[in-house]
Amino acid sequence: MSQSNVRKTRSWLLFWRGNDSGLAKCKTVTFGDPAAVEGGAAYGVLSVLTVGIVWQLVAMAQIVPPLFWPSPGAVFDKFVQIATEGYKGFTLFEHLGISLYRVLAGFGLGCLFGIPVGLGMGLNKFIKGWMDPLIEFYRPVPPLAYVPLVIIWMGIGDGGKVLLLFLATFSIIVISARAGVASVAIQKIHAAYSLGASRWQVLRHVILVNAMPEIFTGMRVAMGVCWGTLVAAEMVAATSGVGWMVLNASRYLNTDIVLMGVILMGVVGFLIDMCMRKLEQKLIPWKGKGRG
Amino acid sequence: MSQSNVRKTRSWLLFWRGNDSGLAKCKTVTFGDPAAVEGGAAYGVLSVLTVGIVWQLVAMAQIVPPLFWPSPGAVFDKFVQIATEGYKGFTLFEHLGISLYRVLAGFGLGCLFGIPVGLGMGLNKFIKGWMDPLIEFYRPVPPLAYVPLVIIWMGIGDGGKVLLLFLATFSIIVISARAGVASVAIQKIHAAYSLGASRWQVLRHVILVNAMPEIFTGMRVAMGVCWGTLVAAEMVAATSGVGWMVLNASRYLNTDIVLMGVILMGVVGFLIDMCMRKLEQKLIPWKGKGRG
Amino acid sequence: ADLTVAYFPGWPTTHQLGQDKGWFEQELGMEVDFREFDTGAAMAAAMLSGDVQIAYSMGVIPFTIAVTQGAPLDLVGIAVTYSENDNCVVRDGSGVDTPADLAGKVVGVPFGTVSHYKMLKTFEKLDVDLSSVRVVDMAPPDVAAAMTRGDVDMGCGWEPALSRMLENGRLLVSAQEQESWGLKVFDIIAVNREYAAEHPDRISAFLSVVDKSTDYVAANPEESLSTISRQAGISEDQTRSIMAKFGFPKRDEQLSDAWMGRDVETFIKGVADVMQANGELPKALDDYAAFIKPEFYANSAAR
Amino acid sequence: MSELRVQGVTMTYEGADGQPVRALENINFSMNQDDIVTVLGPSGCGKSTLLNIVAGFLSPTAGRVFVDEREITGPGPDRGMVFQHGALFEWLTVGENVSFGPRMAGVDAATRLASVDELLQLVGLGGFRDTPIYNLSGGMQQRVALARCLANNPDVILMDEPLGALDALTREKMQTLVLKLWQETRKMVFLITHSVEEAIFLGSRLLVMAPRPGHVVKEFQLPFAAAGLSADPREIKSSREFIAVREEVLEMIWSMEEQH
Amino acid sequence: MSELRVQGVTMTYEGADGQPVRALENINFSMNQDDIVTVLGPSGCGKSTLLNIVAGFLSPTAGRVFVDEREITGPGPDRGMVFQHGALFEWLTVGENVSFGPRMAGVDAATRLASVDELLQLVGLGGFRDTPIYNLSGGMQQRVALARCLANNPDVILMDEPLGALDALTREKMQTLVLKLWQETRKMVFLITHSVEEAIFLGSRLLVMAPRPGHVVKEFQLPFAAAGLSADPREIKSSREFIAVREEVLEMIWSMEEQH
Ligand SMILES: Nc1ncnc2c1ncn2[C@@H]1O[C@H](COP(=O)(O)OP(=O)(O)OP(=O)(O)O)[C@@H](O)[C@H]1O
Ligand SMILES: Nc1ncnc2c1ncn2[C@@H]1O[C@H](COP(=O)(O)OP(=O)(O)OP(=O)(O)O)[C@@H](O)[C@H]1O
Ligand SMILES: [Mg+2]
Ligand SMILES: [Mg+2]
Repeated sequence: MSQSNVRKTRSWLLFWRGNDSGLAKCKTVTFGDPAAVEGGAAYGVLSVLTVGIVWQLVAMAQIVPPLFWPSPGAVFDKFVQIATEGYKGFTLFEHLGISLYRVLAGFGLGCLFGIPVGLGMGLNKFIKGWMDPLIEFYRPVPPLAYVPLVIIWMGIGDGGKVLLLFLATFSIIVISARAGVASVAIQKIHAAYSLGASRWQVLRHVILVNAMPEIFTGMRVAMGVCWGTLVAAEMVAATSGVGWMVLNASRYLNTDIVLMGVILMGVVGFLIDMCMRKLEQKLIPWKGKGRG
Repeated sequence: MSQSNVRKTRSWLLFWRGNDSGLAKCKTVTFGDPAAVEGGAAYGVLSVLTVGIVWQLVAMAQIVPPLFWPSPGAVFDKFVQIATEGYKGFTLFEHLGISLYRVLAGFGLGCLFGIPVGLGMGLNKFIKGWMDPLIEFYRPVPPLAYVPLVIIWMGIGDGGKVLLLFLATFSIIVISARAGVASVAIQKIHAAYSLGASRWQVLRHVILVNAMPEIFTGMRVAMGVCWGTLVAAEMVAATSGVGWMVLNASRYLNTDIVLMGVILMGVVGFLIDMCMRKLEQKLIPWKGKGRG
Repeated sequence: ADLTVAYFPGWPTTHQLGQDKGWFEQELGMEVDFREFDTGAAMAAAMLSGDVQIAYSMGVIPFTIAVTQGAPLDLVGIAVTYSENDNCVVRDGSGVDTPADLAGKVVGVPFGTVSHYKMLKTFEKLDVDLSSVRVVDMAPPDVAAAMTRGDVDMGCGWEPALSRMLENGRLLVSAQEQESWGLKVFDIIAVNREYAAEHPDRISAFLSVVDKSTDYVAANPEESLSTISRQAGISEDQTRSIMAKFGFPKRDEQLSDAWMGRDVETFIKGVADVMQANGELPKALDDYAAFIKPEFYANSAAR
Repeated sequence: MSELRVQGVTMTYEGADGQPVRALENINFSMNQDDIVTVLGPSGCGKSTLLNIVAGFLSPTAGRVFVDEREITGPGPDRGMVFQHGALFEWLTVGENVSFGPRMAGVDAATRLASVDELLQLVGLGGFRDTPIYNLSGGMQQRVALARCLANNPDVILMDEPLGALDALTREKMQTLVLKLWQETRKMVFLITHSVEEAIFLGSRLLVMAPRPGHVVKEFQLPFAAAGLSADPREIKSSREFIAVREEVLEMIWSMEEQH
Repeated sequence: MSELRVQGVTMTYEGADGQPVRALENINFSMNQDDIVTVLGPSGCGKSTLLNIVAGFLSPTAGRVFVDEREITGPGPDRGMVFQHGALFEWLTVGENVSFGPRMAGVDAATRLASVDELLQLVGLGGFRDTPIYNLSGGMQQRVALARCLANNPDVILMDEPLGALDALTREKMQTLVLKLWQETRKMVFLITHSVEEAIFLGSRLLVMAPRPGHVVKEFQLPFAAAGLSADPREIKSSREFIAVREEVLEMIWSMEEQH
């Protein structure tokens, strides 16, 4: 057995037991130590497997009709079928693409307007006072409640759907950009002015950059909310999109497609969040590393 | 003019100009100073007034039919009418009460299960590994996508509605409770053990209390999300509730009631958040005051 | 409640008189709860969960879909026939004068409903190529709103939204003409099979109250109108005009060949085949006779 | 008569790159009642590791630690801890922090109250029993930490840079308090510091440590702690003897330090 | 020849309860090229307020400040700042932090690069130009702060407890660096500190302040800064003259201090 082989086995074991470093072994206090719960991804594999098996067993036992409880196999078949043949005129890939396009459009517009407004609110008493009640008021309104109004006001094009997603993004981005401005250490501002920076340079090179971690956190939250609002948006007279697919399938009592759609949305939402995290690490490596 | 009179005028002025303390006057750097945007609530009054006036003017100009743009007066009349006569068998107050009951039930259950699970995930590698993928997966699924499944599985009672709100709450509370555990300074844990505390006492008197601020923040977020999910929940075969009222009114193209409902939900959502903030200040006065 | 009945909001039917007068409770000797539902699909889903035992005025299409998908439901009667209250409206100024003009236009219709089916059959009859129009899935109130804005050129749906659509549009094809093609439109009374098997007497009792209500409405039209309009949540004028175009067949007529005796089964089979052809359903059943149970209505007179 | 005995303690961590880090190598010493031992050494020489082993938070790779012949296997109320900061419970008042130990042990409220008042008097926080902890300055918080640890009546008090976060003037006052507590309670004290002056002034014995691997370079027996309360601290620190020791220690430390 | 002149500066804040807080009362002094002025005084005596006024962040209630006859009305590149911590831009590398001022002024990249390397050499951070700021220790970060402020070639360097967050050994090294920079660049330095030793060691002039209202109690002219680089710092600090001044200053400070 070669040296590298040993190491491999060992690191696999480490993964399994949750990467117990030498340290964990010498600690006497583990209950309450946050470091003690690191790792343990292997249990996750177990848990997913268990859920899958239980699901399949219940389906096989036929306790409930497949209409209520489609088997994992049936759901997977639907996935393959819709991925290859499509659903109501669009392939699964196209449905996903259309939904992603809407989410990205609403999200992009929300960022485009939200960041300047948030920065303005963080920097200027007048803008803050003016915008504050409007945002505070519309923020807690459920997006779904707008749907009837959005149809009346925006019609049935992609405009209405994007508006809904825009509204969902906007307030979150505004609030995070504003918090980002508020979080700037006054010493940084003072230092920049003392180094000869103009107001515009302070805004561009200190305030905006300093607010980036907060803005990015807001963007991650907003992206999640957007994805959660997608189904509501696609209630608005859509003919495509994964959200619409789920709603439409439910009209035809295609529980397997509904379940497939739900799982798909979960997986895609999870992947989006992962990408955003990676992006964050790449774009904002200094996050959480400032000293006050 | 008496002394106290002078002071009153002065503090009113302060409010108007945004509570310029003596300090603000002597600062030369205001652009970029987060303290410089404090106050300015008076502009908020202005902004609300402006919005109201523009709304009324557009309505009066009859540019768009009232179906699209009911006047503020019409919306207010509806409010009074529904508050006194009720809507479809329930007064406005009852609709609100039913909605609040559902939100509180879902929210309460979410906290009841979410806090122990979150604490468990923060303390135990096994629980963490097991629950993590399940929560990460269901979290990004839009609640609306569940609605068809919830009807089939839970029926049309309040159970389905509460389940939806529970799901919305649960993941948020779990994640915040877990973060709360992770945020405990290891010195506190060590100190507690050194003072002779047992595991259970450490959990109860240190870990749980220490996680309270984070849990409470999670609760505030969850409450907001619950309120935002209410309309989706009340799509499930409801006959009452503000969310249902909005949906139902939209079926009859009663735009004024829809708008009234939207405004009402905004206001109530805002009030709930205010109460939660007050409660937080009262229950967790030490929030943000630890020294690492 | 001991018994929960699903119904459509804004849909003025005679049973609402019995509902208002408490006849159902009296006759069945138990609490009867009436629940509003948006769509027949939602009714079917709720019946699957077991919380709803009877659906009054479920659309034929959702019923067909549900049973084809394996839902244990049965058809026990016809609730209401309404060829004129469910139709397609062409917007004024849309430039559609003849069916051929529909090519490239936008049509709003609630998918998986009678309106949808009717539209498909009408297109078939008028030789409109389905792929040449853009069909959008929308609830009727949304269709009405979108037509006001000019977003859709033709909209299909039922009352009360249909009246709204007609305010700035006209019918594509009259109901009489559609009926002459054999295109019936009706809502049914569906029951949860398991429940009906356990309590056949309750179903029959329920049906007898429906007929009693229909009789009362015929005898006291003005009084009934105001009661029903209140129950349905629409104005008396609307109620009057909608109900004028409704038909409420009673027991003997229902049991005849025109309905449950023969035609309903043929009709449902036809619906299922069309939907299969359009890819709305994976596979139509060979025979729908098993889902039609006239015996409950037949027994209702014995009471 | 209490005694703390560290016997052949060795500690090897697994470093980030998998290489072993020899944080401590064969440490031996013992201390008795009346000893106040200070530990001085450059960053990374294993001071905190040693203290954590004595406290029972870490079990050493080799070697054993005894308190009065009981072997240490985990934390316990016989060894009180004072950290640099962050170990007070900010959700409790000053009094509740101090009585935390007795409360966990099930002591009744009245008894607790009496001892809390006494302890607060001792550390000079007479009127602050019901003040929230977060309203105190850093120096006052460290007084609370001392009182809290005394409330359990431990055999040894272990302190890891207890005064490291205080400003110079507060720090001088707190040094006097530490000496006072040591002399009045006659407990063993084990105190880690970065300040050469503090180590010499407070220690009846001073251990100077060096890194790679962590070991004790030299032990000093010093007279200043015993005299600290009777004479003026500033006079002691300016005395020829004090400065001589300081020079010697600084010389040792500078020769070890080769980092930024 | 640069000159900084503070003329009758008075500062009154509005306190939380609406009562005026007299932070500074009629402060007068001036400093010239070659002066390194240190300021010592108990917490709350107005040290930071004075520095903020000189920096131009606050305008005084009364009085004026001049640099070379130009009256100060706001911050500017003629007065460089070094804060205790938190003023570096953590999103920039060491080199980018140092060249921030020149970049804002529009200096081209090549020129910037050359001066950055020179400055980093000066503060002893030769190879760290492309290191992210957050990977440096506290002491190294303060070196960057010094270099950043020098890059603008200011007339005065203003420092508010620049070494307050460092551990004792690092602090000693940084004191030597401050003296070296002062002597090599011949800039005016105005430095606030809490450490009596540091104030005496670094100041060619030392202002001792007292609170309520903030005022200068006494000014010392000291020889240690000038000698600091040539002789061994520890020898200077142990010298009889140094200890004498220290005793005098400590006496003054202890008599003012009546808080915890
Ligand atoms: N958890 C750990 N895992 C790996 N190595 C560690 C760990 N903790 C400490 N070390 C290493 O052990 C050595 C001793 O660390 P320790 O914290 O005891 O030093 P210290 O003397 O307390 O330093 P300081 O004065 O900075 O507090 C160092 O080289 C450190 O890098
Ligand atoms: N923004 C402010 N508003 C009101 N009072 C203030 C403000 N800033 C400082 N003060 C008061 O002015 C006085 C001087 O404060 P300053 O910060 O200048 O003291 P300092 O000598 O720098 O103290 P330290 O050594 O703690 O830094 C104090 O009494 C302080 O409470
Ligand atoms: Mg240490
Ligand atoms: Mg200060």
